[in-house]
Amino acid sequence: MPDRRGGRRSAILGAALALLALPPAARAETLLRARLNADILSTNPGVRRDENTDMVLQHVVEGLVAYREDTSVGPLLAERWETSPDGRTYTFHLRPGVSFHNGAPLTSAEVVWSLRRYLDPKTHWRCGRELSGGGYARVVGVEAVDTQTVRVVLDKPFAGFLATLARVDCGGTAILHPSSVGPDGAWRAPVGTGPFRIAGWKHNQYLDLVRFAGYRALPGPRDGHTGGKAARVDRLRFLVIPDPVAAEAALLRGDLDVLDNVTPIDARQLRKRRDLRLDVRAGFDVFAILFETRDPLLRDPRLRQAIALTLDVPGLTRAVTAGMGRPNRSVVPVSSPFHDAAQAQVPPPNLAEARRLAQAAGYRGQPITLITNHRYPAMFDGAVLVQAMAMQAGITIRLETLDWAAELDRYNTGRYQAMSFTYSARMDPSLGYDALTGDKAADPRKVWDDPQARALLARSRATADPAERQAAFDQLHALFLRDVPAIVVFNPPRIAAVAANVTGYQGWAAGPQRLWGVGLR
Amino acid sequence: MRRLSLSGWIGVALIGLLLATVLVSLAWTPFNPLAIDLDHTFAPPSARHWLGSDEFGRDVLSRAMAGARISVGIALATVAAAVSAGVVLGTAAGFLRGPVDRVLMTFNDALLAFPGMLLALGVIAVFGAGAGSMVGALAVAYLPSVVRVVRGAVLSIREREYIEASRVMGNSEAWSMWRHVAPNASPQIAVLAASLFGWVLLSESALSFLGVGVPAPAPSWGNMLASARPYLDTAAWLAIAPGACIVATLLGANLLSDALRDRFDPRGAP
Amino acid sequence: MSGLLRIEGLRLEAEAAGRPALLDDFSLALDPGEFVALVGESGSGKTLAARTILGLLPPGVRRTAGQVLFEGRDVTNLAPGPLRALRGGAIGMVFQEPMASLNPAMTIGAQLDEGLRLHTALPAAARRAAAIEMLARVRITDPARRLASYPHEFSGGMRQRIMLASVMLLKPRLLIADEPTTALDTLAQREALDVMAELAAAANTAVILITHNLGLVARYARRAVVLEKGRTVEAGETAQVLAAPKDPYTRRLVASLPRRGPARGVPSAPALLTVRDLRVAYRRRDQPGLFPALDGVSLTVAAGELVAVVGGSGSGKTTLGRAVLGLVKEAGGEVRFEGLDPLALTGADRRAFRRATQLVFQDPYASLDPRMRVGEIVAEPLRNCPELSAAEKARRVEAVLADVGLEALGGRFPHQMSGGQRQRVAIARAVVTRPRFVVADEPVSALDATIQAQVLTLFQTLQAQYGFACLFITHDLGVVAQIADRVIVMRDGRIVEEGARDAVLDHPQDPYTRELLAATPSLAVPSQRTEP
Amino acid sequence: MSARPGVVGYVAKRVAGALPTLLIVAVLVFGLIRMIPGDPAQVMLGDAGDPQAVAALRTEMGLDRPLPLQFAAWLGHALRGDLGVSIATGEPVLPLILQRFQVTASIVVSAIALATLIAVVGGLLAAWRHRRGLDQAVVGVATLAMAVPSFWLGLMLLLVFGVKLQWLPVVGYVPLTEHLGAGLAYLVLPVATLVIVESGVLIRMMRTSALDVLRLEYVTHARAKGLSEARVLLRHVLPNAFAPTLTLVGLALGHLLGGAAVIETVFTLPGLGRLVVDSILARDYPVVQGCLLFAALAYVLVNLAVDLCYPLLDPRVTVEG
Repeated sequence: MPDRRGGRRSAILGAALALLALPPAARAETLLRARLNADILSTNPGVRRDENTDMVLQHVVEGLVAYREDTSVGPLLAERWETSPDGRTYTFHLRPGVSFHNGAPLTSAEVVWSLRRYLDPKTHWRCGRELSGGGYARVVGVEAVDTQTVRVVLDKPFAGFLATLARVDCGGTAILHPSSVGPDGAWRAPVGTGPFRIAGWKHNQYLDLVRFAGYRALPGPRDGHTGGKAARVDRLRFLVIPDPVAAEAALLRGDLDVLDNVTPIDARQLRKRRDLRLDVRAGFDVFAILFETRDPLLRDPRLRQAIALTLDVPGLTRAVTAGMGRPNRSVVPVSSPFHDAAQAQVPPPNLAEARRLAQAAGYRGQPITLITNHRYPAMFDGAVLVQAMAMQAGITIRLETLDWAAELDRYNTGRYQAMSFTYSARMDPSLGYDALTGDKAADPRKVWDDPQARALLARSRATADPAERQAAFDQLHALFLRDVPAIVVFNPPRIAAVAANVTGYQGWAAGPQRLWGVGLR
Repeated sequence: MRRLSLSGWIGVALIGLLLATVLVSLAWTPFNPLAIDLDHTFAPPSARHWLGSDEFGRDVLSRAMAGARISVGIALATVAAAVSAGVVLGTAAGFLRGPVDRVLMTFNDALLAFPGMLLALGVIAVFGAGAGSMVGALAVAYLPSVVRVVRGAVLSIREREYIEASRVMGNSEAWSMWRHVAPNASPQIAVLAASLFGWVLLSESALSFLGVGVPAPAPSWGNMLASARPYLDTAAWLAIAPGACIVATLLGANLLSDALRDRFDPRGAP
Repeated sequence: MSGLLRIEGLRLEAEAAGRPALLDDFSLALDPGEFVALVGESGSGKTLAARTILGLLPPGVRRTAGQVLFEGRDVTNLAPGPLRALRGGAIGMVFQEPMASLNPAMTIGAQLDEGLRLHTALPAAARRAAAIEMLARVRITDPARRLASYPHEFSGGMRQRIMLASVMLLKPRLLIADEPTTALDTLAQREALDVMAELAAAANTAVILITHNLGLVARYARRAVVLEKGRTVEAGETAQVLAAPKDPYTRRLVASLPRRGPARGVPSAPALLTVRDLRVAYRRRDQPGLFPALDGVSLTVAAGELVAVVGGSGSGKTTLGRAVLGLVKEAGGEVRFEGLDPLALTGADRRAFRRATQLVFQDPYASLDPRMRVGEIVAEPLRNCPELSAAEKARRVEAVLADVGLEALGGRFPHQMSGGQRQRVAIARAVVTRPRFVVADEPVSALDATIQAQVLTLFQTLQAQYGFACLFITHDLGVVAQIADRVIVMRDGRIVEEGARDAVLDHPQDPYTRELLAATPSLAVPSQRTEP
Repeated sequence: MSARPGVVGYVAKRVAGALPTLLIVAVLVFGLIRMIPGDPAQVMLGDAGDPQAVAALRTEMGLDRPLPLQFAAWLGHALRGDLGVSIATGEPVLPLILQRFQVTASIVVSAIALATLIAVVGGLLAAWRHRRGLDQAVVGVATLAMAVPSFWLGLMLLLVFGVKLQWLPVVGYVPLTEHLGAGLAYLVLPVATLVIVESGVLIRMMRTSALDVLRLEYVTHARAKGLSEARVLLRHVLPNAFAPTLTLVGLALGHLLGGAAVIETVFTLPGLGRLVVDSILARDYPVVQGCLLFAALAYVLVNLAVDLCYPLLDPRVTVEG
């Protein structure tokens, strides 16, 4: 979009965002403005939450462990930990010198209180089920060993325990000061240990965080959600701007400093601007065409292979993501450390072979309905291109555009032939495969109901040894390409646009915007 | 019969052009409107692509032609459905009067009080996007207005003296309805149908613009416009062509309905 | 010559080419205080001639020759400003349709005030006083209070007098009255014109009365100008023009006035229709309770007899006509046609009753289905005659069309015919089933004089030919005189007088009948006019 | 004009008479939205929500109770003015609607008012100059305006005035109450779009009825009184010719107040129409139900207001009739 002149319009947008109603900030105060596409649901981490809530609260509260940049789990409030030989007992040693926003030091008492609160069903913690009877393992005990040591006991070994604690949608299992809740247990406000604390929340307009002077960052460089989390600005403001176009306009006028989640289409325009910098990462989301393998027509893997063979995967990726996405045929995202050479191969289209396979499968031009939606342009455009590419090999695909909720309903009930879909980011390839793989009869969401795949998936989960896991993923990938229960096409890019005077912004493939370590010139 | 005015001729010409385009598009379009060409995206209008190409390299002219087919088909089917149902219900209300009328009209008023666009949106959400549910949704959205007009026409014609004359002759109400009310209401209904064609076309494109219209990849003018929106400043031709098609068609429909109004009035234009 | 108005050689043409001139070589001279009538039927150009004086020609009409001098000034070339000063101030105009000549959205006070404020410098209080005084002079009771009323709260006659008041308030030197009373009943017409003549005389205002009613000309105008199709065919002293018309058209016009024929010796026949104590009440919006339209009416009509029902607007005569045909469901009392109650009939009896009775409406345009051809319209009642074959029906239709003088016009639509022809179609439709009883509701009052005479004659002929009995509803005693055997006079829903035609017309018993008779214009020129 | 004694009673009667209409609307809304597949629990949990989690959330939201019970509870609260809280955001629905309604209303009301003004002036002038150049020009422009889809016109205006000329902001919204000048700048394009789109039909209606009135004798009478053409048009033609246009104005206003979803989408305005569309997509039942009920009520009230205006234009019409 062309340059815009003048401060008048900036003033206008300032008013638009209701800034004029605020008390003027002190002259020396630095203010960084970022966008929320919807207001956060609550300040209660891991309980009443959505992605926005998770993202904002990552700046306010911290857990014992968290994800590192490479999606492995690293220490945060826990300095280190030991696992018992039977894999059931975890002993966490707290990092000394950490204090809560209210000045109280972090001790094992708060950790025990926090974990027990989460495990209480009345709390409705998002990940309560995972760590109770219904999940992988049950927490049978949480106790303080001394003021700096906490012990957690599981009923059976669970390799994913730490990863679960680190999960962003679990609120990072944040350690809170008990004054976060009232005497009746009702939620008040988070008293955490993060670099920022909440200073003001005007519903549907903005949310203000201010620097927590007493913050003690985990030493070291910025690393995922773990290290180098120091605040570099005095005040961090999240403006609620639902409309993406309005948000983009705000950025162009200088009323926003950071705009995360830019669509590739918009990024095409923003790329030309000299007062902006784009931060593009190959994300952990997975775009795929899902098949219902019990469908009378699509149950034959040769037809599914045929469709896969019609796809010009790089071309499709380029068109849908404006050249910013990474073609990828593997369930393992390109940014994952497990994405090795075996995963990286992208077979070229082969229309003749596709025709032959379809023919062999007894396909005679019957229409295949591909469900898509208008909410997410990438899913829609991807479906349109898949339709057009399959047409070239004589395979008739009919698009059915539903709204997102209706498509999700079909996804959850398995009522479709084919579906254009994007899996949200899953840090661990096991979780990625887990989203796809399983017993269709028990869980209709699963697209890949194959005993061999399930065995391999179990193997990848049971061990913590990277080499062993890598082998399992490579085998899974080979099997996946042969069976084609779904066609993974690309990992959508994670694009942020930041103003030129913003320093230290670093996007992260695995997560939304992180505004610690970000300053203003 | 009166001769058509200049504007009437323009209306006939525009609608004629539209129908001709529809017929041609059944047999031939410059390119396959669905065929992508990822190496030639965003081509400005040229000798190869007269109206340019879109974000996937599809030919805009071919898509506009195919869009005419879809838009016109949906509009015609909707008008037929809304008018035939509306005539039955409106006549029943105006003819039977009394409780039937009251119940029908209360229900009708409720539908009228419903924003038509949102009603259509709801119906489409229930039945899924598709030509069929689009026709159903728009027919339901416009039905209340048709019922209103037809009922109004029936009630007003009922009060004319020639209906009383028919009564004096001993004719039954049904005969009066059939022989006097229906022919005298039919011009109004024809004019209504012509305007309705325009409105439906407009609503169809608006719904497609909102993203709940004709299912992709089939082009309709509305969804062409919707997908052109992000490229407004770099590829304006993508928005101009389908918009111009809608304007020309609506103009044609409106002028035609004006001409019909003049022509059907046996007393001639005022 | 100190003439007030001189029109010389005026020619008006339609803008569309190829049409004959609407008005050709029209000249007229008028002295102050003089009363002239402009006589002619629709399309004669009389209204256009008058409107030229005020520069109020409708769009599409152009003056192509002649001039109009008002007090020596040519008004056809005036600039808008001076022309507006002339309008209303020096020249006033009263229009035909009292329902449409007052703005329904303004109080009459505001409308009276508009002209005064524009043309005089009077203060508001004085204007109000003048308006009240003028309303009183046009016989509006309680004028001060009624200034705040809206036009729809007055009757047609009152509205026309209010129009007069608003025009005469400014004491114009010339008053143009364009068919001011055509839509009024006889009594209201008399009252309005009397008031007009009185006010004009008092203010020494010259009057141009445009009318097609020769009776009015005879009563009010000193001079008359007769127009036919844009040409002046005769002009002169009223008495002379009417008593000894020279032009054939004037002669025809004079001859078309209804005149009393010899009383028919109607043989005493059995009663076809008997009505006893008929009552009909309506709920009216502006009044609480029920408004009685018919209040205990009893009458009989014998076979073959023509009974005229006379009365002013609102006398209930139209309701009576509808009620005896069983078209008013809310009727109380007793109606018997050949001994049967029309409202109680069903099935074949009902169809037989419908065949035996017919109705002719006042407005032939509204009563004919515009989308049917004349032949279909006339054939439609024969649906109830199953004993006739299709060929017989066709023959019957043809014969009836011939009877009404419309041979060969069966293929036309109503809008392709003149008003007189349309009324003939309506009459043909009424008689095609050979009914024994016809209700004719003011069938000629919407027609021009010469056409009216023709249609009346036709109606008489057909009645003689087919022998149906008839209830003939009219407000025109002249028409009654021409055709009725018996007369019923109605007022406010009751019968005030009833009797044989000559008895009622010559020896009226009821004061209302006498008033009606006095108000009915005749060609007898009043003596005070002949000797000014 | 002073209020007539029957007006209050009439309004009460009309509002009461609209209750069945509103009830039918409520039932329709409730039934329709529940027929749409998918529910808010699924939307909130996305692809990560397993069936048990969805079911648990549904229970928490009260969506697993029988529909008639849910409807009765909702209706009971609605009658007391409580439209519930948004499932997605937990905000109370009524304040949310009112906040969004301010946006829609400020645009729609100013656009319709302007369009009416244009229609009155244009229609009167065209009728006054019947079949002359001015008339033909006005009719031509009005017919063209009727043929332009609002969303396309909006896009084209954005392209010209926002993107190319950069005179006006492209997206966003400032409430007028917060900053008058800035607020106006954001209103210009959406209002202009609506004015153009809505004025076409109004101009033509005004012209037609003005032509009818101009043929009547009292207009000739007014001229014969010597009144100026301006006064004839304004005092005698306008009041008597305005009623049919007013009816159309009422219909347009009634429908647009319920949400101008399309125009709000084009100009990214946080209005009521967008709220409904977004809520339908998110299956935010309380918001959808509240909005549509509100829209129907707005429609009924606007039309009632129009009915109450008729007696001001034409004293022959009484409100009791």
